Amino acid sequence: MSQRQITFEILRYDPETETEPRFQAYCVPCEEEWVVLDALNYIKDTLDGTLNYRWSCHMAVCGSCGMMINGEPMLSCKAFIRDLPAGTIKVEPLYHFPIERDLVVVLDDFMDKLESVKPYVIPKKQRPIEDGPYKQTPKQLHQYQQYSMCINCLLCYAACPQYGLTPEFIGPAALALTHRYNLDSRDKGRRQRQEVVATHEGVWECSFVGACSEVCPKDVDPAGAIQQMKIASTADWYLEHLMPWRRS
Amino acid sequence: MAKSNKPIVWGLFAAGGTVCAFVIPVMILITGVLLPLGLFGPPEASYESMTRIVSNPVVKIVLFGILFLALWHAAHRLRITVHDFGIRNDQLVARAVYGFAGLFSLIALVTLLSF
Amino acid sequence: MSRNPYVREVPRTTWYMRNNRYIRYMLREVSCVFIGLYAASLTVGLVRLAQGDNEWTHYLNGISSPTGILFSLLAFGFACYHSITWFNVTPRAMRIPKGDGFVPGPAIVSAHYIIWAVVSLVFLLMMGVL
Amino acid sequence: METIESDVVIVGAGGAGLRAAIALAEADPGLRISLLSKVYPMRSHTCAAEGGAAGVARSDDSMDLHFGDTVGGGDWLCDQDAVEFFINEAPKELTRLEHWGCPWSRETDGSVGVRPFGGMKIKRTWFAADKTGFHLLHTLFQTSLKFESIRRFDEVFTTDLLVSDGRIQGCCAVEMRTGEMKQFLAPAVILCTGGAGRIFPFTTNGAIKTGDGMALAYRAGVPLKDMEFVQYHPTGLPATGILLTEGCRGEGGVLRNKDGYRYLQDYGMGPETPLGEPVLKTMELGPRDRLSQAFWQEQKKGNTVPTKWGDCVLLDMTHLGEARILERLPFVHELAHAYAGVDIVKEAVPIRPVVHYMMGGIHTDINAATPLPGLFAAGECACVSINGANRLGSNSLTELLVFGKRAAESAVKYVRSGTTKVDRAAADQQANAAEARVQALFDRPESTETMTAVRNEMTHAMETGAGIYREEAMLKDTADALAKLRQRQTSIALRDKSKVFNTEFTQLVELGCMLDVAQAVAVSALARKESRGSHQRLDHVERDDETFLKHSMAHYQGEDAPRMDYLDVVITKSRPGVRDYSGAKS
Ligand SMILES: Cc1cc2nc3c(=O)[nH]c(=O)nc-3n(C[C@H](O)[C@H](O)[C@H](O)COP(=O)(O)OP(=O)(O)OC[C@H]3O[C@@H](n4cnc5c(N)ncnc54)[C@H](O)[C@@H]3O)c2cc1C
Ligand code: SF4
Ligand code: F3S
Ligand code: FES
Repeated sequence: MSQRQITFEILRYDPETETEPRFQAYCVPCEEEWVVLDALNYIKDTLDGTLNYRWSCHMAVCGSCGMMINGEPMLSCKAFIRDLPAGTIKVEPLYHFPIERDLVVVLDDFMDKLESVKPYVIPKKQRPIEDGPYKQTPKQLHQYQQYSMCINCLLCYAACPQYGLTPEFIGPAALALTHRYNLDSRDKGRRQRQEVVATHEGVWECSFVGACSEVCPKDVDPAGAIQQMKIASTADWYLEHLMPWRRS
Repeated sequence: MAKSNKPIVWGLFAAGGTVCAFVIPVMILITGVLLPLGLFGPPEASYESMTRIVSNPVVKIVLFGILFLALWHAAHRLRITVHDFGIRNDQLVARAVYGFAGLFSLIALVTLLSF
Repeated sequence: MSRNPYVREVPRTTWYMRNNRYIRYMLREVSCVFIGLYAASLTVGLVRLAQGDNEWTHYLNGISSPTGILFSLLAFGFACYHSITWFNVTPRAMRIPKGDGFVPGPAIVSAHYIIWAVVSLVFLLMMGVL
Repeated sequence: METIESDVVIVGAGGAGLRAAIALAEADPGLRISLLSKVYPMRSHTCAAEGGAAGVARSDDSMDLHFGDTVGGGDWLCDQDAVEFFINEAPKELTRLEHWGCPWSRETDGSVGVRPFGGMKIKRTWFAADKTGFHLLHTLFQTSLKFESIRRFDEVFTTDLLVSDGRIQGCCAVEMRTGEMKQFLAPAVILCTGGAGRIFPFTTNGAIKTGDGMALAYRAGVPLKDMEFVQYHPTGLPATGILLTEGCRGEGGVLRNKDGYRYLQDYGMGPETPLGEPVLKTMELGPRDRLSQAFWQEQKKGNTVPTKWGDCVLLDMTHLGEARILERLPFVHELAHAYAGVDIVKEAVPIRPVVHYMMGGIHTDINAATPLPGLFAAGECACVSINGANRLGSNSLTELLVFGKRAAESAVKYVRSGTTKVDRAAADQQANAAEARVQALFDRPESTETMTAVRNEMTHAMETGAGIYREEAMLKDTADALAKLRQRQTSIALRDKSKVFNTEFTQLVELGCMLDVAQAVAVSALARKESRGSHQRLDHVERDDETFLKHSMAHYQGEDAPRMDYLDVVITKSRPGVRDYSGAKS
């Protein structure tokens, strides 16, 4: 017998008819190798077509299916039911984001923040195509590679208490991405990004809780990126204020 | 958004955190546990030895460094912690904790110089 | 428009009760109270020492009282917790280049533990304990 | 209904759509660009591509070789003028992406690394570890944020194209968060909506790949081209359809049957190559269609491994060693571990062919233009055709860059030609009709018909009749079943009546699209009485260049099955020859 009956308690919210979310329970016959997303699809297909959630790739790369599973932010397509403690499984939309409907949250805030950190190569000067690719050694690639793995799943935002308490905080993923471009040998845009990063709402709102890195499904380690940026920003500050002549 | 001035205090916080991590546990062990347990003998004897130790210029410098960084580290972290506990009057808190750290650093400095 | 996004407020003063991870974080942060109080008490000790024999004896009696010892033991525990949490994250805040990559995290962490042990020994030796 | 006027509307913000948007913004900062996508751009399925993107990079390679591999791989059904254009642009596009920050894997001297890929004679696949599509998509998306003129409409679901006067006038789309219809007016529309793998039960394609754009164009009178050519990828995980990249075999992984025997040598792809020394274009590095067909033959012979999710063969990478696997195939390592419970360092992993890619799509010419003035298409939803009867792995990521940009250039030219004023009254009328149709979906009377039943029957019909091997009777059954399912679909009632983020509604629209596309596939396959590339007929086993060296064109006929006609293939320099993957020097 590889099938198990498991109860899922899912937070539901329909803004058209309800004023606040409520839990609804579903009993699902789960296969041994299922992830939570499979169970949600089972519910949607056979029990209740009105349940709404985002998903697409089912392989932990599109970043759509983040949700709170037993209170932990997880990708539901990577959350194996067999790895969860026996008993009822509680599914909620990601913390710290407004609920649009059921398990779907509003992402506007993150999208604005992502844009604000200028996450693209800002070269010293435009390189013509005829000059071919830049040279970038494996060593230079490794400098930023880890921070380029972010799938924007926002589990880190749901885990970061400082983002929950201070929504103005730019937050882990956007900052990790900033760091990624700052460290790229092709990029010369760090000074521009510092205008956003070196503010109170930037790296300084982070108190190194580290929850972001613990929940990150792609080992991006935003917490590490932010600490590195704090160190660099501190060095900047001392250079600017103690050796003003060094400012260009 | 203006750039933050946090780097001044944060730099000292980070340095303090590192120094504390290496030395504070053993110092507590020595001065908080072993000393009261009579490491240097009865109070009179310990007075003698302590005065001798503290008069050493190297010890003075090291001790002041540790105290200053520990106080600063603690002050800054406390500022954040108070915030984490939901007290949002950051400016007031900052003045209080940094003031406390500054005051005790000053006392330590003056006292150490007197030996 | 039929939208009405529902905002779940984060409880400002009790949020850390939601999750063990947050409680561990708060414990780490609270270590500063003990480190700060210890540093302050040591400063007071210096002042007492400077004031003379009598005052020093008073101070010594104070820290030798059960409350004094209890505080020291607590502070010792928190200070160690601070050290451990601090060392464990250093490789992430400071990456040391090596070859095409970086010195592996566990190596840096172990190095910190070794230095910690050495520093502690040196302190004890200088106090003439060993 | 809100009306948004722009100069160009792009539907789809995957690789192709984002590339088009950037090209438009660069061409003229004054252009008003609307970029619509039913998911946030970085969720687009381009992110799932693992292996890499082809483009001539090394001095021992040449445009001619890439041309030969592509045309031969496509079994001569490619339009050779388009292939030539594509191949010349490919290195430039990949370089451009490098300048935008794509983290291409590197050689020690800092130049871009290339890896071997199935059906390619020379290493020419640029890769970013085994997350190429992910990096490509995020690089494009992040770069697009630089341009203020790109106005994004995320989670806005396009339901209709607006056509009047024989020209495109824009499109209608439902904003998912409000459920409200919006009218997007523009003289030019570029469709970049991706593939339709979801019409099959086992697929590497994400939930969003439902052929929407294909169906929209098709219903608007644009023919769907070469729809019978559906690519199976030989190495998918059985339970989930998750793909293990061709890079596995490029790095030296081998396929074994239940006896541990490397069976490909029995199907014209031998002789066996030594372990760990893959030879290009032979054995495991043969093309996908051949490998998937060999699986089918082995299955018939009873040489496959039975698993809970059907028959499998084994992909063995154990001889590569842990270090190489972790360096070159970290994602595969992770996926196999998580979803199949197999550590590929130590064990062979069970795999089976899974539907992967649609060679066919919206008929476009070499300029990415459809026959409908003002409508352009690029990426997987389009058929230019450079992929012919079988796409070579790693050509499609490059394709969406090259033709995404091309579509943008053509659109700009078209918009500037000045003969393109939008007919407001006609557009309004159509938009209102579209809105009414959406409302009608909500107002349908209750019925016992369910979306799940119709969807499952559709995928089942496709798998049985239009799978790896096909024959007349089975295809007929499939086509009949689809005709019925299209009918049944019209009686499915929505249970969810809410306007806000109603995915039952979007799924219903998607189901309608999938059924139309599936029918085009089945009917096209029925009509092509030959075997070519990925289209293999048990009743017509030979390639027939006399009759079928032609593109099939399926024309929408409302409720009836599509009408088929044919279009000549453009041949410039390579006459149809024999596809040889025996390892012999050609
Ligand atoms: C697992 C996997 C691995 C692959 N590996 C490789 C590889 O190694 N090399 C290679 O060359 N190719 C590979 N491919 C193929 C290649 O990735 C795809 O063909 C390509 O990414 C398609 O890109 P696209 O831009 O056309 O579509 P997509 O990236 O699928 O984007 C489609 C866009 O259209 C939007 N859209 C769709 N319908 C609507 C609608 N109704 N309204 C609004 N918006 C809509 C979607 O939101 C999305 O933004 C792989 C494919 C898969 C599935
Ligand atoms: S940093 Fe990690 S957790 Fe955060 S969005 Fe990126 S991938 Fe997700
Ligand atoms: S959890 Fe939050 S506080 Fe910093 S280390 Fe991560 S961003
Ligand atoms: S469905 Fe794509 S990350 Fe889970």
